[in-house]
Amino acid sequence: MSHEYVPEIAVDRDGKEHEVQGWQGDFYGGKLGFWLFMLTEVMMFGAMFLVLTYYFSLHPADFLEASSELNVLLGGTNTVVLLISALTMGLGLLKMRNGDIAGAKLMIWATIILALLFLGIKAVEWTNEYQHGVFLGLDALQSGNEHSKPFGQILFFGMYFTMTGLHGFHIIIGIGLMLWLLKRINAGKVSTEHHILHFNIALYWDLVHLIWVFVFPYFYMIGAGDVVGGVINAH
Amino acid sequence: MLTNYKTLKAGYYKVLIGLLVLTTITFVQPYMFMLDSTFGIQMLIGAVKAWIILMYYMHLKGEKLIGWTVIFAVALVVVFFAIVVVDVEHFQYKDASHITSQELDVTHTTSHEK
Amino acid sequence: MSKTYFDETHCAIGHPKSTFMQWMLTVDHKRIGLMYAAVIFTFFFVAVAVAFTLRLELFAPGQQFLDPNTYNQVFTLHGVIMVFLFIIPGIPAVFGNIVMPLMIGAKDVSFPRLNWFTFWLYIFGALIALSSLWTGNGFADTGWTFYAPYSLNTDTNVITTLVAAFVLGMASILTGLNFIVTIHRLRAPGMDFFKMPLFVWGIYATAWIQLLATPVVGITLVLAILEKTFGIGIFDPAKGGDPILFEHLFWIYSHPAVYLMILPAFGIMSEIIPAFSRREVFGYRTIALSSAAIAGIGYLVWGHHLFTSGMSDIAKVIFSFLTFLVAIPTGIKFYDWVATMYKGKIILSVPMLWALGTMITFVIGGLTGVTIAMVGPDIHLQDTYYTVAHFHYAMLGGVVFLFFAGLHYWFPLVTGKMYPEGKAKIAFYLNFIGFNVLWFPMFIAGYQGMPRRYFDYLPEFEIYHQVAFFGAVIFISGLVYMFYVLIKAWKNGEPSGTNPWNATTLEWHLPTSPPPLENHTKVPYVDFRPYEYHHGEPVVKFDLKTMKRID
Amino acid sequence: MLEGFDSQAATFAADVDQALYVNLVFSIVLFISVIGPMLFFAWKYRASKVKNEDIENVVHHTGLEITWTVIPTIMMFVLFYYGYSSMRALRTMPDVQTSIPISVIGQKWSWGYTYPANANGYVHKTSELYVPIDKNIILSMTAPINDVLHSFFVPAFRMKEDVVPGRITKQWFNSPTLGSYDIECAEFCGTRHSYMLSKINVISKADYEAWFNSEKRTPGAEDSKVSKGQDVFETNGCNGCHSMNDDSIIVGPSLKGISDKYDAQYIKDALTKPDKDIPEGFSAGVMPAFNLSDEEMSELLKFFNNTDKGEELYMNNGCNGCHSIDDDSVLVGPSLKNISEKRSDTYLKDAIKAPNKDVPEGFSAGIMPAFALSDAEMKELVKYIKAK
Ligand code: HEA
Ligand code: HEA
Ligand code: HEC
Ligand code: CUA
Ligand SMILES: [Cu+2]
Repeated sequence: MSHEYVPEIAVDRDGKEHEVQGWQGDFYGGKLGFWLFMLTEVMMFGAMFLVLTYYFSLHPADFLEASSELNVLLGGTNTVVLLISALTMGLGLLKMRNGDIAGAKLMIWATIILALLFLGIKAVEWTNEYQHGVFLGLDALQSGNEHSKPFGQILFFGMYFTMTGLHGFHIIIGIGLMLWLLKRINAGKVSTEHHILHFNIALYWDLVHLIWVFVFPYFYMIGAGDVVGGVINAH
Repeated sequence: MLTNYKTLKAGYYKVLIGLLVLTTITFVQPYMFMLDSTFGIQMLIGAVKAWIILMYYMHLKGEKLIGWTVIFAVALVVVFFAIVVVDVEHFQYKDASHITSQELDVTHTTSHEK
Repeated sequence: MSKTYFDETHCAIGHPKSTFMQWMLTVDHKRIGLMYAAVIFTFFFVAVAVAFTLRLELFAPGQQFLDPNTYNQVFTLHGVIMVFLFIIPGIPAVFGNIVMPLMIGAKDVSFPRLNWFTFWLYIFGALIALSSLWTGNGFADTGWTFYAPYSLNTDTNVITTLVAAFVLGMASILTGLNFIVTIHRLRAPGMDFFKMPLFVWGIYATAWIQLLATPVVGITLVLAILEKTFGIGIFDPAKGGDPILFEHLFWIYSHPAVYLMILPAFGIMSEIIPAFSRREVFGYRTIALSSAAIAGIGYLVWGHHLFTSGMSDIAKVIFSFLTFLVAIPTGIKFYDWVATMYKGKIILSVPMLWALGTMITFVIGGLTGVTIAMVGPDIHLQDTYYTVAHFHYAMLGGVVFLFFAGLHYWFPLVTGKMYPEGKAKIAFYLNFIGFNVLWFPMFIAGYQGMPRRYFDYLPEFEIYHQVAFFGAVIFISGLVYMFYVLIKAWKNGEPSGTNPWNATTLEWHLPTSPPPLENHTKVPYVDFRPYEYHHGEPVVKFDLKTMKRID
Repeated sequence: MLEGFDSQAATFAADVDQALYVNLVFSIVLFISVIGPMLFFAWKYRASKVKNEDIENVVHHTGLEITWTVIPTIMMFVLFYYGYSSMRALRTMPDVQTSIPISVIGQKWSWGYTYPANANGYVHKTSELYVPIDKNIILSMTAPINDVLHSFFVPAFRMKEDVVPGRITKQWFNSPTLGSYDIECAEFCGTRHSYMLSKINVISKADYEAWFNSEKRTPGAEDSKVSKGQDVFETNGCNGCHSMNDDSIIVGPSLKGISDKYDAQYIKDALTKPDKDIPEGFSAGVMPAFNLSDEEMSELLKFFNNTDKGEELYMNNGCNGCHSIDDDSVLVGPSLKNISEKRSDTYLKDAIKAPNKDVPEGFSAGIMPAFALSDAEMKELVKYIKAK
């Protein structure tokens, strides 16, 4: 912006001075704004979980059946990968605030690599599923042909691909943001004094993690192990 | 510079360990205990993890305004769930309805005396 | 002559020389608001023309000049433009942008560049929506509600329209986000929440709805798009989905959306009534908090659109009950406004006329809303013209009328010119009479069983449609005349001065009219209530150079 | 015609109207309570009358504020009660034992009704409802699974409920007044939404019983001559989209003379897999698929072929005495089953006019008599034979 911000003072009737919150470079404002943005994500995934729960209650057996087909090992590895990436992200921010720019950059790189690892594992998983004929648009997930799975399973897998897909999309965006952040750090635009961008991207990454904290058990764990029988009976 | 860099860093590791422990429980529970209520337990663990992440990684502790906005949003989602669940629970003529029972014929029939 | 926001601006990228580029890249909230106004009213004009073809087609039973499919596309086009392109962005994007920062003494919104981006996102969404008119099999023919499974089966260009609605939703979310942060962070020192003008309260409550309700419809539209592309079957019963779930998700947003429309409009009402009664507003706190209450309860009542959908009966009762709760804070607002006129000095200028006219029309709209909130009657009235008349009374006779009230009220602020009082009054009467002639008969037609979205109808209803047609003609002449008067006044009206209405809120204490680039010369300290009058004169006076109080 | 709208033609219509009436009174009171003072103040305190010194900043009045919160709240509860109780009347299903259950199919763009089997096991299927007076009727409604939402709306009864594919929804009514009442579709369903009309005919109990125990198409007796095929055509809603009388296009192509253009197999396919082969100018996905029973299908084909006449000729001229047409058995002459695959139209005509000219192998000349039929008759007969 062409205009340089000059802090301003408002004077009341008693001549007391009051600092005016500037409309630029407002750290707390930036943080608040970003939190609000994240709330919209919460509502968005919340609505998807609502859809999921709706159909879970209509087709419990199908859901557990379908869930048990997912690969808990790969999904679980990914959970741990994300967990660690949240740590590296947090440490990166800590280092940034502590003035250790190089360390911060290292941590961001580490996060990026973990994120790529996550995507790689996801890709393996999806490929496996594709080879088993379970994928959006394939016969098994279309009703009315001889390969069709039952409704409940179609819905489960449909939501599974939609939600993990959207989550993966968020990871990709996150990687993009981190690369951009590195560029800004190199350009000196993000620094220990001025790190709102880093702060918000770290928040974003935690949100991505947070969503996975629910996505993972909802899809992978509900039908894992011996529960299938147990819950079907309970219903 | 942060004066308490060390303690903050140690804090991050502590949180990580906590989360790892919870994650482990997530993994083993369906194979080991309380098999009748896997879904509930899993979601409960998820909620605890989420709470930890929010409080410590996302620094919500001590944030009054932002904390309230988050609570408001989450409460709203919960209310949406609650009302829709009431509707589903009372879903009328469930047994006769096609979408709730996959045994019924999928194809179009003109004689629908079901 | 000192410089105004027409002469200079900040830009998002660089400092272009050409005036045109300066407008395209501007981040100034007033310019952005003005551009929104231009675009939004253009769309309004289009949608009105479209509405007029509906009325022409309905003039007599049988086919006039549209075929049924075109008719279906036309009312969808009308609904989509009116809702997504006109009335939802409407007041927040125009007056929220132009006036709200002025009212709280801010230099701009918190994220001016985001504001600029949002505007172009809106334009982008609008272009997508319009593009579906000419691509594929033409504009969607589903009605603005996109109910599954019809929207999943029709071969018209529903996907494009859904994408457009999604993009417009994003724009709406970002506007809300920007406003919440602005209101939290940039209020002038001393101005706590209960010293904010009531319009700001309206915008604030609205912003929360934009922020938290819009994502739900956003994801619903995404799911519908995925469903259309991959056939997942989330909403299509042939594939195991439940169409009623779609209705739930759609109305979880779209009901709060109607309060998103009306709350800023109520805000305008709360500005105009005290200013033209020359006295302090009655029950400031209750008006402010009732906005919040309406927004809050408004999240919980969506099911009143599903009373005949096949939803469970118990849910109908719950939703009916919750819906009634909304009427109470709304009623409190109305009584507060009326009480504000008590022992005041009522100046029937044009903005006040519009405001009082709206009282009449919106109360009709609201009370008929209460009729259809009663489950039994709604089972009869749902999807009839009674409902259509209800929501035109609420949206047109409520929101749009107050939008026009605001247009006249802030016209001198934005343009620095004054419009001719007499002509503007004639325009008001034409509008008011035309509107009532147009829509009142529809309550009766609806009660007798005239369903909506009907291309053709039983001959009994002809008389109502014909009366309505003549109402539409009067209404159209009124509207065209109104815009003609305003546009002409902008060109060669009398200069208005900075505070033509003797109003009290901060946007009337600017050094020039139209305002300069960064608004008030200095940020004032606010230790006063927004509508302080004493014997009909504003109490608070500022030295406009230093922004120190001089009263 | 909105017949009987004023007569509250269902038992619960009065409850709904009462709720509306209470609401109207309350609304007028509330309207006046807001607009009355507003107009009064606008006049009383008009600018020309008020001196600035007389303006008073009244900003509070606890009593008033409580009044205008509490009284409307109480009124709200009253209104809620009436809304709720009228809904109870509308939505509490009567005992199935004492009522007639009828299943309703709403589909693009017609209504079809299926009655329970009568004493003879005959199932009435109609395109208008016929119900006895003073009797509880339960409608159990759905739409074909690949159809869209519709809504069964009877203004004279004040009742409405959506018809949802994949779900069953129910309504009931009891009409105390004879008459014929409009049914409209109130949920948007596409091109012919506004033509998706039907009627409820409330008739006397005696008439109803007489009809119900017969196999007559409608209680209006006379028209029982309408063929079964036409019945299939109308109760399945084909007439909502296809014209049989002229070439006009309603939604789908006109089916006038369809059997001259296509053979039976094509028509069967067009019904079961409508999206497979789309005539030019029409789009896929509009026509729903129909699985008709074999009997219904052949009646329908008969109707298209208009082979009733042909059948009559076949029987009256004694063709059936010598030729089987339903199976391959040889009575006297060869079986005529699938004859159209072997023989052309002209061959068949010749074979009827001059049977001894060309005799198929294994049969001798002089057995089959020559028939002198008019051209039109000949055409009908050949059509009938071919259709089999
Ligand atoms: C600006 C938009 C707007 C507003 C403000 C409202 C306000 C209200 N609406 Fe409306 N509504 C719509 C826009 C709006 N509506 C639209 C667009 C649709 C149809 C969408 C579609 O299907 O396409 C619709 C449909 C709609 C339905 C569904 C109808 C159907 O499809 O069957 C219902 C049912 O309950 C309803 C109820 C209400 C109520 C109770 C209010 C209340 O908020 C009204 C409160 C106001 C008052 C009550 C008046 C003032 C108060 C007093 C004078 C005080 C004293 C009064 C009492 C105590 C009663 N609306
Ligand atoms: C803000 C919302 C809004 C507004 C203002 C209007 C305004 C009008 N609407 Fe409607 N309408 C809707 C929102 C709105 N509408 C919605 C959401 C639906 C439901 C769609 C659906 O079913 O999916 C609907 C449906 C709807 C129907 C029902 C269709 C059906 O069910 O078959 C009809 C029928 O007559 C109708 C007519 C009108 C008319 C005559 C006006 C008029 O009142 C408009 C009047 C205005 C004029 C006549 C003015 C002319 C103005 C100018 C010339 C402006 C000049 C401007 C500039 C120079 C900048 N509308
Ligand atoms: C919803 C509207 C609709 C209904 C109901 C409907 N049809 Fe159709 N029909 C169409 C359309 C559109 C086409 C053209 C596209 C196609 O073949 O699917 C068509 C095509 C046909 C054809 C092929 C015509 C040709 O020229 O190729 C036949 C035969 C036919 N329909 C018979 C019927 C019969 C018999 C019924 C009732 C049992 C029926 N239709 C019900 C819309 C309908
Ligand atoms: Cu069927 Cu509208
Ligand atoms: Cu609503």
